[in-house]
Amino acid sequence: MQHRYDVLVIGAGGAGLMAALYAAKGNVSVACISKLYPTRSHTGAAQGGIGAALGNVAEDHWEWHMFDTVKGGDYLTDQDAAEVFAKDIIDAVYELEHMGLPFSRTPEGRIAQRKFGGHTREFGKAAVERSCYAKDRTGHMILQTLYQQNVKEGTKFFNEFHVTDLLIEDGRCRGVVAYELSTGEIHTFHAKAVILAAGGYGRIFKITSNALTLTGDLMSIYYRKGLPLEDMEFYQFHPTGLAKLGILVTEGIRGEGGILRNDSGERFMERYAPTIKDLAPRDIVSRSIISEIREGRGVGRDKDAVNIDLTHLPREVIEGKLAEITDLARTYLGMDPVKDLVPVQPTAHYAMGGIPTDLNGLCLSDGNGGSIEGLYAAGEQACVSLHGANRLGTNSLGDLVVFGRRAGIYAAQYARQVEFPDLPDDPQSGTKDMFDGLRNGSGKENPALIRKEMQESMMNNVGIFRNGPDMERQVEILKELKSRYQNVNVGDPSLRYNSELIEVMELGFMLDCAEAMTASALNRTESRGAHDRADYHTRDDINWLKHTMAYKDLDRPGNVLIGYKDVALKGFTRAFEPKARVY
Amino acid sequence: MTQTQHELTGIPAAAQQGLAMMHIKVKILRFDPEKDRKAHWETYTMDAQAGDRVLDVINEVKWYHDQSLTFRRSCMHGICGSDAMLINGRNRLACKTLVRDVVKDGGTITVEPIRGLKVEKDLLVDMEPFFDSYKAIMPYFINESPAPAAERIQSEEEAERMAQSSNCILCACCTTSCPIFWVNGSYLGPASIVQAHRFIFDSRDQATQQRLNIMNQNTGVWRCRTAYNCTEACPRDIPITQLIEEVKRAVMYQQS
Amino acid sequence: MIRARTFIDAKQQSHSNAELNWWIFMRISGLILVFLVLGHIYMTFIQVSESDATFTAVVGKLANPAWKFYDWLILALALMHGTNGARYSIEDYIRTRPNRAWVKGVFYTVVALVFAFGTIGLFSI
Amino acid sequence: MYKGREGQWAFLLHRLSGIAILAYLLIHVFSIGSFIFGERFYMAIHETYDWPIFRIGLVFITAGVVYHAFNGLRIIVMDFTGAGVAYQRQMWYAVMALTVISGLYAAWTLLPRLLGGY
Ligand SMILES: Cc1cc2nc3c(=O)[nH]c(=O)nc-3n(C[C@H](O)[C@H](O)[C@H](O)COP(=O)(O)OP(=O)(O)OC[C@H]3O[C@@H](n4cnc5c(N)ncnc54)[C@H](O)[C@@H]3O)c2cc1C
Ligand code: HEM
Ligand code: SF4
Ligand code: F3S
Ligand code: FES
Repeated sequence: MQHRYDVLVIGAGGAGLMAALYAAKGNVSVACISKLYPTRSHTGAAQGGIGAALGNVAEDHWEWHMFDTVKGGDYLTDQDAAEVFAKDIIDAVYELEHMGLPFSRTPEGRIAQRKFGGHTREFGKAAVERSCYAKDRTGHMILQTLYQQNVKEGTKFFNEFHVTDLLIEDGRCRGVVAYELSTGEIHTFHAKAVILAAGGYGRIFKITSNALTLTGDLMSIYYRKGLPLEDMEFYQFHPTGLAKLGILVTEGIRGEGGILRNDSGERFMERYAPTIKDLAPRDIVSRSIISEIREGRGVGRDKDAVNIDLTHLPREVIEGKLAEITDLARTYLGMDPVKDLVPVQPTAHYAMGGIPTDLNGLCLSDGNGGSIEGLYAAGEQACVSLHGANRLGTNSLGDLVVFGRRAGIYAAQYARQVEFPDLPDDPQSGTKDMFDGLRNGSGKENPALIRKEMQESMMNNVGIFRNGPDMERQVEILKELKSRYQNVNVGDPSLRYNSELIEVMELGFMLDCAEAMTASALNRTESRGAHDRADYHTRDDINWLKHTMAYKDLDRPGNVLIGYKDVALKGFTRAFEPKARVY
Repeated sequence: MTQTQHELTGIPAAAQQGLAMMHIKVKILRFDPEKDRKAHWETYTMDAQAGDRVLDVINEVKWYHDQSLTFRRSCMHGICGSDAMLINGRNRLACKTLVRDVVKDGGTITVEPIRGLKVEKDLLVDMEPFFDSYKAIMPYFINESPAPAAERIQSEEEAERMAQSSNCILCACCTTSCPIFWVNGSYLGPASIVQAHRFIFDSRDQATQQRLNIMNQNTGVWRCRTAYNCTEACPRDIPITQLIEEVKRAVMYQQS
Repeated sequence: MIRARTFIDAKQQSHSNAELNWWIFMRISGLILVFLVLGHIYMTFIQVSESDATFTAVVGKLANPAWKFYDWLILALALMHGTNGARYSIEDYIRTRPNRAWVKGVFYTVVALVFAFGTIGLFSI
Repeated sequence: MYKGREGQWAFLLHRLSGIAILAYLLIHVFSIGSFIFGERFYMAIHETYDWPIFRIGLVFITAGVVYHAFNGLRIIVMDFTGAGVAYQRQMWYAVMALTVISGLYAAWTLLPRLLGGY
């Protein structure tokens, strides 16, 4: 079946919904394709808040926010993006409020704000209340509110449609191909402009806060076309996931005063970040926790976790502002944060890297300014690069609304100016070939085992602490897994609701993301932000103050080509010199 | 109904908190529209850890035994609302239900699709009617007066008024546990009423009147017979029946 | 205002307070019926022991206009209350419009006949 | 069967008892009213009520009325007071206790009739 829309949005998380809303305001026909019902998107899992310098609780300025973002990203952040972001987000948050988002309030009735890791006043002097929140379910409220607004605007949704291919020819995007879960039918969507907002790929790791559906589909599809993925080596491990489960314990818990303690009850963050202690950025806290564990000061049966201590906080705070996480601890661990210490360990959380874009969301085809006409990206799956080498908490939700909005506006603007491009001759051939390939292998390999091996090996070899030999081994492991994947068994022959075919396809996408990540990480011989190498333990601004662009080598499968892109070291009005990053 | 038994062996259960291992049976109501005319039970025997989620167990069946088993899931921690199922006779989210809470060592977990919506395949049902009734209550903020430059002011108490209703994840556990909804899908259902409550009691919203009109119908709040199944099923602990009663009273006071 | 196509029924009734009024009526009539019905049972079961429902006993009691009114009130309220209650069930369990229409038709006719019969009976003594 | 708790059974019993009472009322009006056709006809109808099934039925109807009446009050309390919802379970157990007691009482007073004739 064939459909035709001026603007197509892929993904219905925060970024996709925001893009769809703003594209629709541009007087073009818009449709949103999502493999999940929109309210199931993982934006709903975000807890802590959305950072904006509103100054409702304490004095704050966008310049401070910009500085924190750049410093938090270990100076790999593009400063023009950071400046646009820090200014725009203030309006964007008010706009969310005008859409009805039920923010928590200050006693004066304004949007409530709290402290969050890495957010400071006066360029690093002390922690500041910048995170606007709706209890500890900010993402849930954003997702619901944006979906509600789309219902209001009458946005056309194609739910449970899995995008399987992007139609790009001669540097111009012409539409997408999608597989409809309920019928097994393949649809061609013809479009003037396409906005990608399909979220992250945390499921390549064993312990992750990400949903089972976050499998990097669109990144991989982009990458398979020989187009670059930027900064894939930078993957954030959130310091506090519930032990063994990986379910996120929001940073807001530390913002409200929660304290990390090791086996002897010591507040160990005092040693690693004397100024802001438990509120240090995530990469630093994660590494500190892992160091404690490695040095034998962990808690739990396997001594592979540390405790988070809330017991000194008033019960109203724990059950009110932190209701969500209290519920999670009670449900999954049978522990009550009011009186028990909760064991946590770092969990794979957020992809700083992804599809490279410019400030308007336009997708880049190389590191020298080339782009794909009519193709935009936003959200976790895109890399503007706002987050550089390490994302600050609350900046992702901000990224979704600021750059989701921009992508929507510019895509609509573009679509108004151009005619529909021609579709390629046989638009569905790529998808059909992929499905035939999956179904026609020898069928010996169980996809679940391949996935499990990938997740475990990625966790061990390309996790929080990295080194050359481990990653070299991982390159080989991935090659082997990929060749086994050629013979994967799709155990469900049916046409309708074939969830197995989807899972197998997603596994293929994840293997590509893992491949790009491992190659990029192996290539970067320094430690910066979330990328920490035992064999190159310092930051090297002379050689490495640049973005990695990883290309799939289309001629030699399994091989990755690496290019680079400059870092924007200046914003439009402000610029921050790279400095050592201490807190 | 036909019954089939399967033995799953040698497969490691999803590792969790190091709680005791249990030997359990999982009995799943299967239905394949391309093969079956009627649903049938299949039973799988396996080892699981006490702290495993029921969703881990179902995943185990799918990944290592029968790949055709079909159900929805995503977040794995009770926030996305995908995996409402009828587990041991009650509606729950499979990812928020621990094995040890529903079964003893050697016992059986039964898993069926939620009721009142058409079963498409195995545990997956057609959610369209559910979202149709969601859309019928105008589930969006309406305030036509020009927005101020900053936020609209709202007191802490007024914000707290929405704390429960806005917590809903649209999982349908409630609506599909309601005895009225089972027999008649024209009832908007508790989930939609909770959503309406979210806006009716938002001090900033201006469409209270219209929403109360929608609620003031045969298909709205008056259809609720206070059976409390919804309240008991809600994984987000929303006191749904209480909210429905508040809406009933709001309609009454507004009309009188 | 109502977008979803599955709610044609709802749309037609969206500007009427009928359901609200019935809802209130069920509660008020229920409150009154508690006294009337329990009183009735109390008197027939407990005060008048055993052989109560004989012809003469009934006719004798109903000769008193106060009892006439008392019984008629029970009759009227209980029938209205019960009929509306039964309508709830009909609307829940009978889903197609035509079926619902004829079941309701037959049911209301029976109730009306019984009500007329009971009223005539009461006042013909 | 869905494993609902008190509320579900309260609803189900309320509906069943309501319909049963209505059915009883319709028959009751007809049979009492039938005296206008004369004593013979009236007594003829009432003799059929001597069948054990009707007598046992009477016990259930009594219990049903008591249940419906008090559960009706429970519903009214829930509908019109904010706190009613919180105590619905306790209230239902009270309703059930009253129902069982009145059912037993009815059975006891009706016992002679149940055992045979007037
Ligand atoms: C547990 C948790 C807590 C977090 N807390 C915070 C926080 O407090 N503050 C903060 O700023 N950030 C937080 N984050 C990060 C932030 O929530 C995410 O980065 C962000 O929500 C991603 O949004 P998105 O719109 O890009 O993607 P998602 O919300 O993940 O949505 C992806 C969408 O793409 C669709 N999709 C995917 N693949 C396909 C395909 N092949 N075809 C069609 N559709 C597809 C999906 O259906 C979905 O609708 C948190 C993240 C997690 C996991
Ligand atoms: C004795 C005092 C009575 C009280 C306090 C009472 C109360 C109520 C109430 C409050 C309801 C509404 C239930 C709801 O909306 O969930 C109701 C329903 C009903 N009543 Fe009564 N009632 C009484 C007597 C009767 C009698 C005598 C009859 C029969 C003639 C009857 C038949 C019904 C029926 C059929 C329903 C509908 C049940 C349903 O759909 O859930 N009631 N009653
Ligand atoms: S009210 Fe509760 S049970 Fe109902 S849809 Fe919302 S979260 Fe699910
Ligand atoms: S189960 Fe149904 S009847 Fe009312 S209280 Fe809940 S909606
Ligand atoms: S998988 Fe998301 S709620 Fe269960």
